Amino acid sequence: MTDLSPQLLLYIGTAAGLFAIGLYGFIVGPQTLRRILALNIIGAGIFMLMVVLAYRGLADGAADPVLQALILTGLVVAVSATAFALALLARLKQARPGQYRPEQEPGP
Amino acid sequence: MMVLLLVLPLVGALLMLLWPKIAPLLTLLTATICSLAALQLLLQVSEQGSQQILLAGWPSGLAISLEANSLSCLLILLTTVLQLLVALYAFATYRRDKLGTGFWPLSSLLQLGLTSLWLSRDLFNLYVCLELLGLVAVALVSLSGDKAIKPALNYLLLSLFGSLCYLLGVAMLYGAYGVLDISALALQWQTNILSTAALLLMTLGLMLKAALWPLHGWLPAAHGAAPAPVSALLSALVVKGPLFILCLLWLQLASAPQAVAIAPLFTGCGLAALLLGGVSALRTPFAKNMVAYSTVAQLGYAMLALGLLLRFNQPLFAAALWLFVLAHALAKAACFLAIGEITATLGGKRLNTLKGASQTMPLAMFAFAVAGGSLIGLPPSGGFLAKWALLQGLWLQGDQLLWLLAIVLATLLSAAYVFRVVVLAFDRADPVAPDFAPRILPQWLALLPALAVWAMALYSEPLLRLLKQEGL
Amino acid sequence: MSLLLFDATLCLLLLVLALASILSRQLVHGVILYIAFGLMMALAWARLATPDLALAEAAIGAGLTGALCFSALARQQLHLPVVLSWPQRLWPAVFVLLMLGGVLAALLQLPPTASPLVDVAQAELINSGVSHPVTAVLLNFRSWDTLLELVVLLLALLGALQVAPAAKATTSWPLSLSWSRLLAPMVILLAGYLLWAGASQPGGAFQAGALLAAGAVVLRLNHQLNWLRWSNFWIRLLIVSGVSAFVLAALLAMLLTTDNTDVIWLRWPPQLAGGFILLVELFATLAIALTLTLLVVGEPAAAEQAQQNSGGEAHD
Amino acid sequence: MIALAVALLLTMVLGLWRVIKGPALLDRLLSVQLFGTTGVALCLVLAQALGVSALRDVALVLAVLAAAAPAALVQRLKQQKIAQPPSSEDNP
Repeated sequence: MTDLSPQLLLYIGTAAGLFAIGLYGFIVGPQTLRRILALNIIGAGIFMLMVVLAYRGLADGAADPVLQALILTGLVVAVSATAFALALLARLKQARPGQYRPEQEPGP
Repeated sequence: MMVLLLVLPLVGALLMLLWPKIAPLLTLLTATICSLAALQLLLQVSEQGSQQILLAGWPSGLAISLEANSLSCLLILLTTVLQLLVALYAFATYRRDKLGTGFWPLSSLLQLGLTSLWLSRDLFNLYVCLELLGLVAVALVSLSGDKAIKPALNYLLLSLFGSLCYLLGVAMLYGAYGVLDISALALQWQTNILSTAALLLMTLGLMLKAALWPLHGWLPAAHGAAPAPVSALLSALVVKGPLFILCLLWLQLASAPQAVAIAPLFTGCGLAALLLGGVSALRTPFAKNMVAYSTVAQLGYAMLALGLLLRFNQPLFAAALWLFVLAHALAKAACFLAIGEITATLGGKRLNTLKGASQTMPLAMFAFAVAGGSLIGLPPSGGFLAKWALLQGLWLQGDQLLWLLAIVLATLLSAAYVFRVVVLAFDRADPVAPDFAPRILPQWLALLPALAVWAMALYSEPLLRLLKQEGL
Repeated sequence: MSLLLFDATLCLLLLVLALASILSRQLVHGVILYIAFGLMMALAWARLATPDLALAEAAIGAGLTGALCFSALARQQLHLPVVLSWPQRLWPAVFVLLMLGGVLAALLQLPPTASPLVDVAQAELINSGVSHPVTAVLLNFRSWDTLLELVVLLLALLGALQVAPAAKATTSWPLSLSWSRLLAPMVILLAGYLLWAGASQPGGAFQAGALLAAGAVVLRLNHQLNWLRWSNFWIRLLIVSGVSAFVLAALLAMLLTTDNTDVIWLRWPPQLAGGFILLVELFATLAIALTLTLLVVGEPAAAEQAQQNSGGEAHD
Repeated sequence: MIALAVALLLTMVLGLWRVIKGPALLDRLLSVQLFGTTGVALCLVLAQALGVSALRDVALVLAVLAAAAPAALVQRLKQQKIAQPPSSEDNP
């Protein structure tokens, strides 16, 4: 039903699988940090799909440079967003002392 | 001209980061110049037709293409003018409201993101613009400090998820057709599982980012928690960005069978947004959340118009769609600034703080009432124009009684939540005492967009002509 | 055949690590599994012969994400494992499986042909000023994307600095300190090499910047480089210079091409393109390195202030 | 050459067991380190097998940085003591 080589199919399947795993993690959570990880896994799946697409129909070893550049751009954007999300998360934990136990509290 | 509109806010933001002290003045300066440039561009385009540039001078397909048609120009003008207005408001109040110095460069970057989004016609470049817009919006929301962190984080995560869905759609389309330029893509478009799935994924992501019902859950908290000038920018402009891309996709790319198949989804979601969003606005006890829920409801009109446009392909619906966007942007900016000013002066977040506000702050209350009139759709406001175009389109299609009924119901709901505030404000028996003497200038600034939305009626002829011919 | 076996094992490892990272009961384990997953992704890029990505992923996945996640984890109180009831797990799973089915059905329709842009890009490569096609796309064909991407990175830093909680003072550890001092020159050397190599082979601004940042993060965690902070004007200037050098270069290029009739935004003059790109990349590398470093370690000034303010409590 | 790569990958599969099962946090961390070092070797082998010399640069970067994450972790562990989580499941 398709003309793609088995290797490409394997990687496309993996990419879709990573997307699905990330999606599940994003919906179920429950911790925010885990949802951020899940978003990164979704991103990894999408980038993998794009890499695999870059190899179709070209001579051995050649890859579509446009797609590779898009992935690099996407990667930077993903890292930036993740870092910002983590900073917000850190602030959230600090803003609600009820759920956060500061270091300074005297131990037992 | 296009380049100036893109470069100026960027350079301004960079300078503001280096020298934070001059940031407010610099923002006002760039916003003024950009407004003039946007006006000039609009005049140019309406005379000479749309302009297209291929960035960096490479052949079409390889280069990112920008296109300034009359709709894009109108939206750019709206963006820059609102930017200027909000900057003025922020300038007048930032000491009192303790708006962080971060506001100025961020708002300039917001302008950059929006302008490049309205101009871009490249799927991946639109993704980058979307991300830029999402991050800047979240950073602006988090200016409010501790109480805004949770809504901001929630907003960021959902917005990231939305962008990733969109990116997957882009990857699939590039995999299928090997181009990213929308016009080039439209030429080779085929109706098959692949293109449908890609469109649906992108739609999911964009609906999430535009807070279209039923994916609107994050909006009231985020817009409610943000500082007043930020809420005004977010509600008026930021949610319209993803909506614009959604329209680009379905109007320019999707084939007729796909468009007809998706139309019921959009109209259904639009109706649900109108009714349920209106009910939520009526029930919330907080003033700013009420205005935010009203955004959810009003976006329902745009969805409805989009769905009907896809279904019937009638240019009146395109005009209605963009008139709603313009009228809502102006009216909502006025509402948020007015409510923000009143709650700041009277010192409370709840709606009952507004009791007797017509006595203490008549100008701001007047601004809210005037903007509310446009939200309801009272003639001859911009909201009325939009609704009139919608009803006219429905009339031409004939036998659409059910739609008319739903629109009447939605109008009643919006009237209910607007009058709820107005009635409270005119209850002069025992007004809430202001924390400090009300200031005149910010109230005037809140009134300006409200007056502008009524002034839209004066230009209804050229507006309708522009929007009908463009319609994307 | 054995290559297929290799691929199958790699894919299996990736999926298992991702799944385990999502499903692990404790958050700490989830993070560790995610770091392992990042390493494995770098290997996957290597296997797929995309060294540009492998380099970026190695620097980010192995270096920065780990540090970022652990910083986040350290600030978070450990949750006891959360046990979800089965409907909480079942309905999302059903939804995800439906989605997966749809996406897979669509992906199987993908045509096996390459994009027409590949040939166009190949044909225009000689006019781009660089010989590595990915760099040509990033800094010439689609430079507007890259410029906006740098803005996004800057924006993330602005947002993060704005919400950054007062960081806690850390204590230095002699072994890790001397090790990081040993590491620093190697990192700088390697980053310079990657940047230079970017013109003709895989590598470039982002990879070099991420690598530098990873080195700087390790040093910062050991209380070196204390001048590296946003409040320092020169650092701010360098961070902003990534975008501003780009814009200035583009404006300069516009001035230089006035003899032509059409002046086009972001077009480099063909004979000078290589120089412009190198210039833009150089500043972008520095800016990326500083931005990523500050994103990971936060503003040190706050930490020291907090230390002074809470000095008394800290000794409890 | 590919067979060598497969063998290296299989050692990682063995490492996977420790990463997932633990039982102690240290076990998991050390196996991630193992992933890093094996990854360097794998990159070198792949560079030869696929004929992509730039993968050697990847190996170089991995070798320099594979220690960065654990360094960051150790640094944070010292301040937070997350090495001893409250549940008993993780103590050997």
